[in-house]
Amino acid sequence: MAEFSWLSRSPLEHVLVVGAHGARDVAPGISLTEVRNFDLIQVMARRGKGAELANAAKVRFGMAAPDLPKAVSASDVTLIWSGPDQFLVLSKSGKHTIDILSQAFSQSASLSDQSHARALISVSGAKARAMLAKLSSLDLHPAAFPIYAAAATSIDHTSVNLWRGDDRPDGQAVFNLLVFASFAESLWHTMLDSAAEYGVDIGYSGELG
Amino acid sequence: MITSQPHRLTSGGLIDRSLLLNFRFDGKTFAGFQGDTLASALIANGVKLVGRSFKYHRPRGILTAGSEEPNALVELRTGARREPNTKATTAELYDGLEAASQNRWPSLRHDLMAVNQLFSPMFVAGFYYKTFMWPAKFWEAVYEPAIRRAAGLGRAAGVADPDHYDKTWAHCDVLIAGSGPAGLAAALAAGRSGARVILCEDDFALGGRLLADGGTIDGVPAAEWISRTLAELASLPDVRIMTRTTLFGVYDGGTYGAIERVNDHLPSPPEHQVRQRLWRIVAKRSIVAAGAIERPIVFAGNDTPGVMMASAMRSYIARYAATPAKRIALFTNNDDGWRTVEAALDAGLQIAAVVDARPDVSAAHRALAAKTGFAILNGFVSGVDGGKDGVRKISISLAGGARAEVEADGLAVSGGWNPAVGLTSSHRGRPKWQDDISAFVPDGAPPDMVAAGAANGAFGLGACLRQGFAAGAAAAQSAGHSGSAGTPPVADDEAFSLTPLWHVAGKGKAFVDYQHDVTAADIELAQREGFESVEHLKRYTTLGMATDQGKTSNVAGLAIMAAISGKSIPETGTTIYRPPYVPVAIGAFAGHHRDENFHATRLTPSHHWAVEQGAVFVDTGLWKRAQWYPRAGEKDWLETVIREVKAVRSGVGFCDVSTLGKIDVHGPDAGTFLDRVYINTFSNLAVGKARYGLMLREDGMVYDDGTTSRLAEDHYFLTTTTAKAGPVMQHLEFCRQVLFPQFDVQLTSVSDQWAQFSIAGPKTRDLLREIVDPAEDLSNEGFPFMGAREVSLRGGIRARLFRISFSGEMAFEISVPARYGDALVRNLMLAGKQFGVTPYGTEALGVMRIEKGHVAGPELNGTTTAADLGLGKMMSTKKDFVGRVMAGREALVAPDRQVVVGIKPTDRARRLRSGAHVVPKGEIPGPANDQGYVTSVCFSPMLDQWIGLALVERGRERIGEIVHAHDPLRGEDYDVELCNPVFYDPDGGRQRG
Amino acid sequence: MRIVCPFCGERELGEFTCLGDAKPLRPAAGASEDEVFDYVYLRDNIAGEASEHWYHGGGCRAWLKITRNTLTHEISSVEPAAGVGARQVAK
Amino acid sequence: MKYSIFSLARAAFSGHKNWQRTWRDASPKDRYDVVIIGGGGHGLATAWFLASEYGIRNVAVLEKGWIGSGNAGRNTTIIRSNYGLPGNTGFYELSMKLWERMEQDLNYNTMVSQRGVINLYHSDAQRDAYARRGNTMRINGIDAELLDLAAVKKMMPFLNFDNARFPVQGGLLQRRGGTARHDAVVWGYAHAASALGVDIIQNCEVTGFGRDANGKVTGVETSRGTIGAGKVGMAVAGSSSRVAAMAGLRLPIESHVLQAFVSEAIKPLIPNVMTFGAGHFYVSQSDKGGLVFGGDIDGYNSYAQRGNMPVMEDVCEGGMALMPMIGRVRLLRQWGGIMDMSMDGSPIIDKTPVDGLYLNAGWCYGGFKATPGSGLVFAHLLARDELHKEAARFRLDRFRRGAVIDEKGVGAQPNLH
Repeated sequence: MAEFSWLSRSPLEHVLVVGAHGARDVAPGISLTEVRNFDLIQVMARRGKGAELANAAKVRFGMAAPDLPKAVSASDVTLIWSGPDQFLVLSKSGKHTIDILSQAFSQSASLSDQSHARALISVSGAKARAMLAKLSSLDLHPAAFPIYAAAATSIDHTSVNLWRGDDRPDGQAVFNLLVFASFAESLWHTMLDSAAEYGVDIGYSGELG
Repeated sequence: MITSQPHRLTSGGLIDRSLLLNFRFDGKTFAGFQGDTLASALIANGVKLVGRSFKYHRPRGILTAGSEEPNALVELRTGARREPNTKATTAELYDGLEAASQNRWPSLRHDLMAVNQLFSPMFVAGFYYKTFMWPAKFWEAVYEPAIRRAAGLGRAAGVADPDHYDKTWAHCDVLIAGSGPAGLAAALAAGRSGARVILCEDDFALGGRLLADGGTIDGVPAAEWISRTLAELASLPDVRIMTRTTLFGVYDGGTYGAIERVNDHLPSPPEHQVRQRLWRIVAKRSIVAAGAIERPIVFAGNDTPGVMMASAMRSYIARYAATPAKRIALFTNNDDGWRTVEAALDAGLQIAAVVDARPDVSAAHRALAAKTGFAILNGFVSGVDGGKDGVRKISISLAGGARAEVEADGLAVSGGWNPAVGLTSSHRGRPKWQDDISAFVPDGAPPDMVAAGAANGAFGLGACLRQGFAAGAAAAQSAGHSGSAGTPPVADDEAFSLTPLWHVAGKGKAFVDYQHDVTAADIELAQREGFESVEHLKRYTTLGMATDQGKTSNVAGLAIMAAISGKSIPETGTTIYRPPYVPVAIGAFAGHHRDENFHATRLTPSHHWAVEQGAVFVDTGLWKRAQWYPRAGEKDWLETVIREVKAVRSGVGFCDVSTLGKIDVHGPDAGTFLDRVYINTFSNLAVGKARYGLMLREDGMVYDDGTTSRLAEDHYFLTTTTAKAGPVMQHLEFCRQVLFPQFDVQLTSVSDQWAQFSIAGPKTRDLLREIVDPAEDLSNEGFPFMGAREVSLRGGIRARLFRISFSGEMAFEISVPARYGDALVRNLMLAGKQFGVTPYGTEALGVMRIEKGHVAGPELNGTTTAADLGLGKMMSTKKDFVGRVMAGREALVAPDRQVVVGIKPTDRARRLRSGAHVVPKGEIPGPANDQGYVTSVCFSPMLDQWIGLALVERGRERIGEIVHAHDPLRGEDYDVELCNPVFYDPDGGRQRG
Repeated sequence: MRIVCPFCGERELGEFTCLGDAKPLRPAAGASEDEVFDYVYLRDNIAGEASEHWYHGGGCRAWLKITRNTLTHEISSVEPAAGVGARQVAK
Repeated sequence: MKYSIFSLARAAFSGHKNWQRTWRDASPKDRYDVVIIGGGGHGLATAWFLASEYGIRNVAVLEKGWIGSGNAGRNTTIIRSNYGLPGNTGFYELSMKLWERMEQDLNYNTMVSQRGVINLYHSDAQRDAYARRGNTMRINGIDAELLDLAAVKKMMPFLNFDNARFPVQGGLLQRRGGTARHDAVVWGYAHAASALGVDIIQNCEVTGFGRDANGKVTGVETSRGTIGAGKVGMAVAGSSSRVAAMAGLRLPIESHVLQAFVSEAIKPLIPNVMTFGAGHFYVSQSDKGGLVFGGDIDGYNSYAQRGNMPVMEDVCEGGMALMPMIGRVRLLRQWGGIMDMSMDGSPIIDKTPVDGLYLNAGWCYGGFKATPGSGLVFAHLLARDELHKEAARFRLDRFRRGAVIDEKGVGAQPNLH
């Protein structure tokens, strides 16, 4: 009997090249980092069960799930608003998998595993807003899109979830993007093209930070 | 190196004399300075003749100093970067610039096409509508090609644009167009108030008319005020000043279009940079401070090189230190024109005379004339002597009726100013007439837009500052910023008096639209022929339709029309103003989306594995799908596909079907909900089972099909076709949220979560047993046909298995979380080696579905009913579902509809082709007996012949009938037999086995 | 055009798809062919303020009922469809 | 006055002082046999055919603005008869044949230019669909050729054959298709109809219908007074629903905005009319040199006659994807027209349930090419009270019966046609 290995392969694995990209005569204005392993569960309230879901979420995560376009974080989980009566649960190390959450929300919500359906990319750097403006029609000005703001939106005609995490230690804003896995490689090219003039530093991490 | 610039002043101007730039025009080398435009550099070099007109090929010189330029159009750059119709007046000079004149042959000075002038008595407005009609065939063969060659201006490169473009977004509270006194004052007020401000300036320098006209603001020279103001604006956190950026359009909801010429001032963009960038700016308020455009006066010979707008002439003198002429005459009807006299005198140039149409020239101007020693002639310029080399002499009709002549090598003309109403009128708002300046001023502007300064008809410097500042403060306030705007800048207001003058009647061609060669006589002719409406006038004479968009000609044209038809100018009205305000490169609107980036590309999880296998891919929507997997030695695709099909039907193969749309349908009412969207029933589907479903549009036609499985009591997993994945999701959400809000059901697209493969062939179970956990029962009893459930794979991965078959073979579809898709396909290859497992592509998939008579895209073409597809019996009569009622309309249930049927050629060696039509055997094909067409064909390896599906009138009643396939496009005619569409294993034993 | 999604806030036109007139209501089961025909095919096609179905497919996937002036493109109200639910952002 | 090179030369000697009005400036009479609402191409063509073919000359054409101010004056001037469904194919070919003789019929140069229309295909499925359509054309006696890649390359070497996202594989060519000068078509019909006695009345807006006790239409109320009519024909694409509503009718039509674009004039670059099969873009080059191009409708109901940026970008993206040589060519003007989008994408030419009122509507964005054909069949209907045989399927009740003519196969959703 053959030995099977089940290597998990990120949708960006083929195309992501660690290191510098684009203009070299300037300090890199953009950092692009892919996060490779995460659990991502879509949670949608059953009809009229919004309040029940909110309670269950509070019990499960120790914080209220966002009911407005925001992300909320605890040490091991980020809840990202993704639409009316729905949010995404982003976590690592198997703490909030579909099986576990299905138990927790069995009465109040419908869940779908999206852990493999998305690629997770974070964009930061002095030129992050300038680059994202080429892709996103949202106003990402600090006053309009503060830390933990979230949006279900489109870039390059493709649906994404975009939210701002904590700033980098150097004070630069960090924008996180969940993009559809099948579009990831194509969007990656588009992002590199948009970022090239600013100089890009490309990397990835195995786990959520 | 060329250094001589004979028409350059030795001092002054906003040019950098330390940066000498060489450039070529029509092959000749010249020099200019940093800060020049191509036009100012040509002027500095004494070049007067720069172009030829559209129709008559008349010699033309530079008329203006801005984007309203009708004459000085050049082909800029060479090779793939050649840009036709580039306005020399806005093209920034750079070292090595190459430009060529256009629309002339063989050369600008000796243009043989100028022969057209001989025929000009016939080439009047609209002459072409009255001739070239005989013989009928001659239009395309003779006349039109000749007209097309003669028309047009510059030549496009004809090869792919090598430069890149991008598009971006910006957001602000207050958007300002123009950086003249009004624009800068607006930015100051809005910025100080705390608003987010974006100011766009077309020019590469900030200041607008201040750059040429100067003045005193807040007690300091304009230049100093500009730099102070810019320093203050730079200190404000949310003020962005964009030069080389033109606001060109206003769209709904406060969205504006602007074009930034990022690198047009360089020979080519630096690496990683774009040539131009399209901005989509979302602004709460906008202020148009785009200034005004000086208007010509229409008189005979007004197109002679050396005749120039007065403001342009002083721009060249004061801003660029370039002298268009040494001895200048001015023809004006207003005070502003006189400023050119002052600028010329300041530069040490001679004034030949001032022809002022007004009897009452101011005392100050009279004193200036007396002091300097030039004459003021009350009258009109009625003719110009000169030609290619410029103006020599000017004829004047004096007010008293006498005539005069003045020698001059340049004639400055000022007919007054037209506020730039293009942006404020871009929502079809019509500007209103303002008598004191005899000009149209903005009215009916789009919501949240105001005009200020000259763009609003305020021509004095003080007024521009006041209006701009007030507009900026008000805009910031209404956008929610209540900070203090501080003190407004102050300046005096110049006198501005004007006596309207549009047209000096007389002999000789008097041009209204220079570029399109529309004369005053053409307008008279149009009126005579009934083209009195300004829109008819425009269309009949082409007035205002040239690349300058009528910026210098429209108002004059309608004023002349008004005079002829005895109406006032406001009664005559304006044409509709259409965006863009300046012409914009098409490449900029496309941005990144060209070539392979035109649309995004979607890849399945096994894509890179398939690339390694040498697969040939086919575009299916945005997806790249493996079409077939050629092997060395195979002579063509058909051989490959036949191998793949045979391998499946005799052994086992697999195909990536991850592109199918996949939707989780959750909730207690999921089944009832599906009953509404499918024609068949799903609420009674057992958990662990799959069912084929068909959905209709509300008009009763088939919309999509796919299998849906019930994975839990409250969880269905629905699949759609690849093509309809997005639309079906939208449709289902519409059903959920709008049509049937009473149901407790939730929908989530999980298309990208699952890598899904169809594994098919008699050895499917053998292969699956290799990779599925041995504890899972895959026997016919343990996992019957149409079973669906989760299983464990060896190694601990969980997968879903669906016992469904598109190929007609014993088959399963297996799905694993997408990041394991690559591993799964490699493991299938590994595990399947002993069974000769064969990856197959969409082509083999298609062959097998045709062999099985399964309908797909070509049959689900949006005009077929369930019954047409042979699936009418699936339609439940016991429930409401989308499309049910309309599907019952008489024409949709008519007995003579075209329905799906199989076809086989009577000659087994014959190849079939889709798109052939079906007519009864023995009849001559015609509209009356056109009974259908072939939808899908393939070579069937199992039947060893071509087979197909067709939609044929009453097809199912005619099985066995020989009909005729008629394919005139490909010159083929042959007989085919109508047959059962299920060609292979009609009992379905194989898939159940 | 900019549309203020009740859930997402103001968004660009490109994120939305217009389906058309929201006034016709789908007849209940058992309606006659004439009634359904009217619903599917006939339109007031108003020149002025009209009620329309729009889909925020490029965002939160909510179906919206939008009152929009077809002469000016001005939007005067945006409401979620009956089956959306959930809290809306402040307007 | 007869137009010809000779009359033009003669006029030149008199300084063109003797030209007459192209059409008479008529004032409304009390009553006409037929009143046509809408002074666009279709309305004027209908009047000309009524006068010239059916001998009905007591006809008025009422135009609320200036003639040709609707879609006749803002389209991309394409003529073709490459339709694939029964009902459309024969009708558009009838129209094409009328284009081919229009200049001689009207003594007006409408610049009908049969430079060829090619629809490019980028996939096997698209090729098969075009093969079906091309064969329909051939069966109806219409020219059609299916070109392979090599033939397309030869004809249009400037397309992107190197790195296209959706490479061109071939095309369906109708050589007899092409363009015509849109305004000239309006003026030509006005000129010829006026000469036969038709009154063309501009600045005359219809505000209501006169009806008798039985509900029959007896005339129209207008901004220039009441005008009696034996029959009233509507040819007001873009305003069909509004005018029909005055007679109490609801139509299977929505109004949508279609944008069109023209570039600066350049020397000849594009020889024919092309449609991109993998995006929304079609283009031709006018005799004056501008690239005239367009794409899809904006997608929302509109009477505003202007569109928005997403579609403008989409169209230019299509253009650059197909032929990246146009990157540096500048877009000069953009405009929007109101399209009568019908529920199946095909027109309606029929009597209405209101006695005496006749409807010509629902042309979607394809009305220009239909101008002469529409004029003839509508005149036939008005004159004879029967459907012309080539327009027999354009019935108003076809939606109710399910006999739709849906070339795109997208159903009762106008913004998808």
